[in-house]
Amino acid sequence: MRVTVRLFARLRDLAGSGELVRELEEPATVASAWRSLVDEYPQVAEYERIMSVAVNADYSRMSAAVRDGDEIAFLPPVSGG
Amino acid sequence: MRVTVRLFARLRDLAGSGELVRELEEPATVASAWRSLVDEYPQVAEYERIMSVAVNADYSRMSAAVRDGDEIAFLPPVSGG
Amino acid sequence: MTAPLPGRRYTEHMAVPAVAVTTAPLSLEAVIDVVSAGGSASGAVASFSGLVRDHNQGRTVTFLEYEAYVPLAVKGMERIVSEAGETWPGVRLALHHRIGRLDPGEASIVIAAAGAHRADTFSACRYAIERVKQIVPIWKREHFEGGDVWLEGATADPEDEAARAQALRVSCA
Amino acid sequence: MTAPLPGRRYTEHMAVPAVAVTTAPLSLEAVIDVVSAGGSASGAVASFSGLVRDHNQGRTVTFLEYEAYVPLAVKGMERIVSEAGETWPGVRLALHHRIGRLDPGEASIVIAAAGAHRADTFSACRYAIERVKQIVPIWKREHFEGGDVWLEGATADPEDEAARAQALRVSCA
Repeated sequence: MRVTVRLFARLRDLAGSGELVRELEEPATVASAWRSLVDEYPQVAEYERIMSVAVNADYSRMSAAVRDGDEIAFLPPVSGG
Repeated sequence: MRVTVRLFARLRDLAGSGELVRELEEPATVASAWRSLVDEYPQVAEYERIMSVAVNADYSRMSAAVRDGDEIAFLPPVSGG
Repeated sequence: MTAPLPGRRYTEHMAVPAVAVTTAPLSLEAVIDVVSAGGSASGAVASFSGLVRDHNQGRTVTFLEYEAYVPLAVKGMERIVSEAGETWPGVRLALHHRIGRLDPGEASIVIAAAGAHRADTFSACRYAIERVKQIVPIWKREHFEGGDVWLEGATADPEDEAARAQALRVSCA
Repeated sequence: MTAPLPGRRYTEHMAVPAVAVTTAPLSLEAVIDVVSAGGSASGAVASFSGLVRDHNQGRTVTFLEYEAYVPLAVKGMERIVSEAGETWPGVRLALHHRIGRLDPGEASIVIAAAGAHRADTFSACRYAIERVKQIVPIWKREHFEGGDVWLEGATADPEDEAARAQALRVSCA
């Protein structure tokens, strides 16, 4: 299955891209996508404990199942306003 | 001595005028002007305990001395904003 | 305070003052401009407009009539600016009060507070409207369907520390 | 959200929405108009502008760069409007956040809250800015003399009741 991974702010800078496509083995979770990301970009690992995650533009959890075509977003601590 | 008395809002309506000239015997206080007013317009007496007073556009007290030419204002409870 | 020219907004013909009592329509933008002048050190501007409601206490309001003892009202508003400056150093405050006849929906007061941080600007803005209702000699007569009545709130006493403490409390200070 | 046309304010070509994330310059008047629509039942409008400061933590700021996960940011702002409506029934709230490059002095966010009574409007307006900083996926990169840095604040979690309680507390609710 194939998912789109969206990265923002410093997390995007660390990975060098704001949008990546990942191939994941089924069944997959948000955590599967994250592990795949950390394998390729170890420097993003520091965000694991402080980031939020979203699936298809809704807040979600690392344990949530993902399906083919889903958009998974990893979000650093926010600083809007 | 002669002072100008300014009245506002309902106090003005009760006296029928927003600006009166009163002749007071020396030495006079704000209270002297007020008593002179109550003598002529007894219906204003209800404001004695709830009004504020000013002399020459500064907050003052009933016991404050007034001089010839002063402007004395009697102010109902305020309702601005 | 200079009286506005008839038919023109007061902002068209004078430098906008930090405090004003005027018969002209108010502009929230004008007080925001006053507190924003002088650069980009401010990160926050809190602002407030008080509007004439079309209903009050079950009555249908047709219009309000505001009256002021203008020289003392201006002094009272200047005092509020000064109190806010002492309480929240670095916060700039401006407030304009309208008098005369106001229809429902029109602004009777506009207030703006600018500063480095939002907490102080919210507090100063809220403090200003509370203090106006406590110490500024302005009165409103409500005209409603079937009559009219002078509204009366607080006995004005700028030295009443209990009233000031109450204004600080509701300002989340 | 419809993308604004280049070179035009978003208010010129669309009905103004209660929430928006846009690259166009913000208008406080626009959000005030949104919450004021629908008559003269409101007696109070509290409003807030967040501005880019020219200094932060001792650094001279040259500009800020805001980035958003737009669809989730809009949902987060809609959630804030909904939370405010539940907390302060009858209060109407609107907020617009700008993204892209912002120079010192420019507004990054504008918020307005209208209602019958001032206390609720101040609280709702303050609550909105606190919640934006907690749950809306927007980030700013500060460009200063000598470098740049992504600023990071709260871990966004709309279900975090402790964060919501904190926002209510500072809102004087």
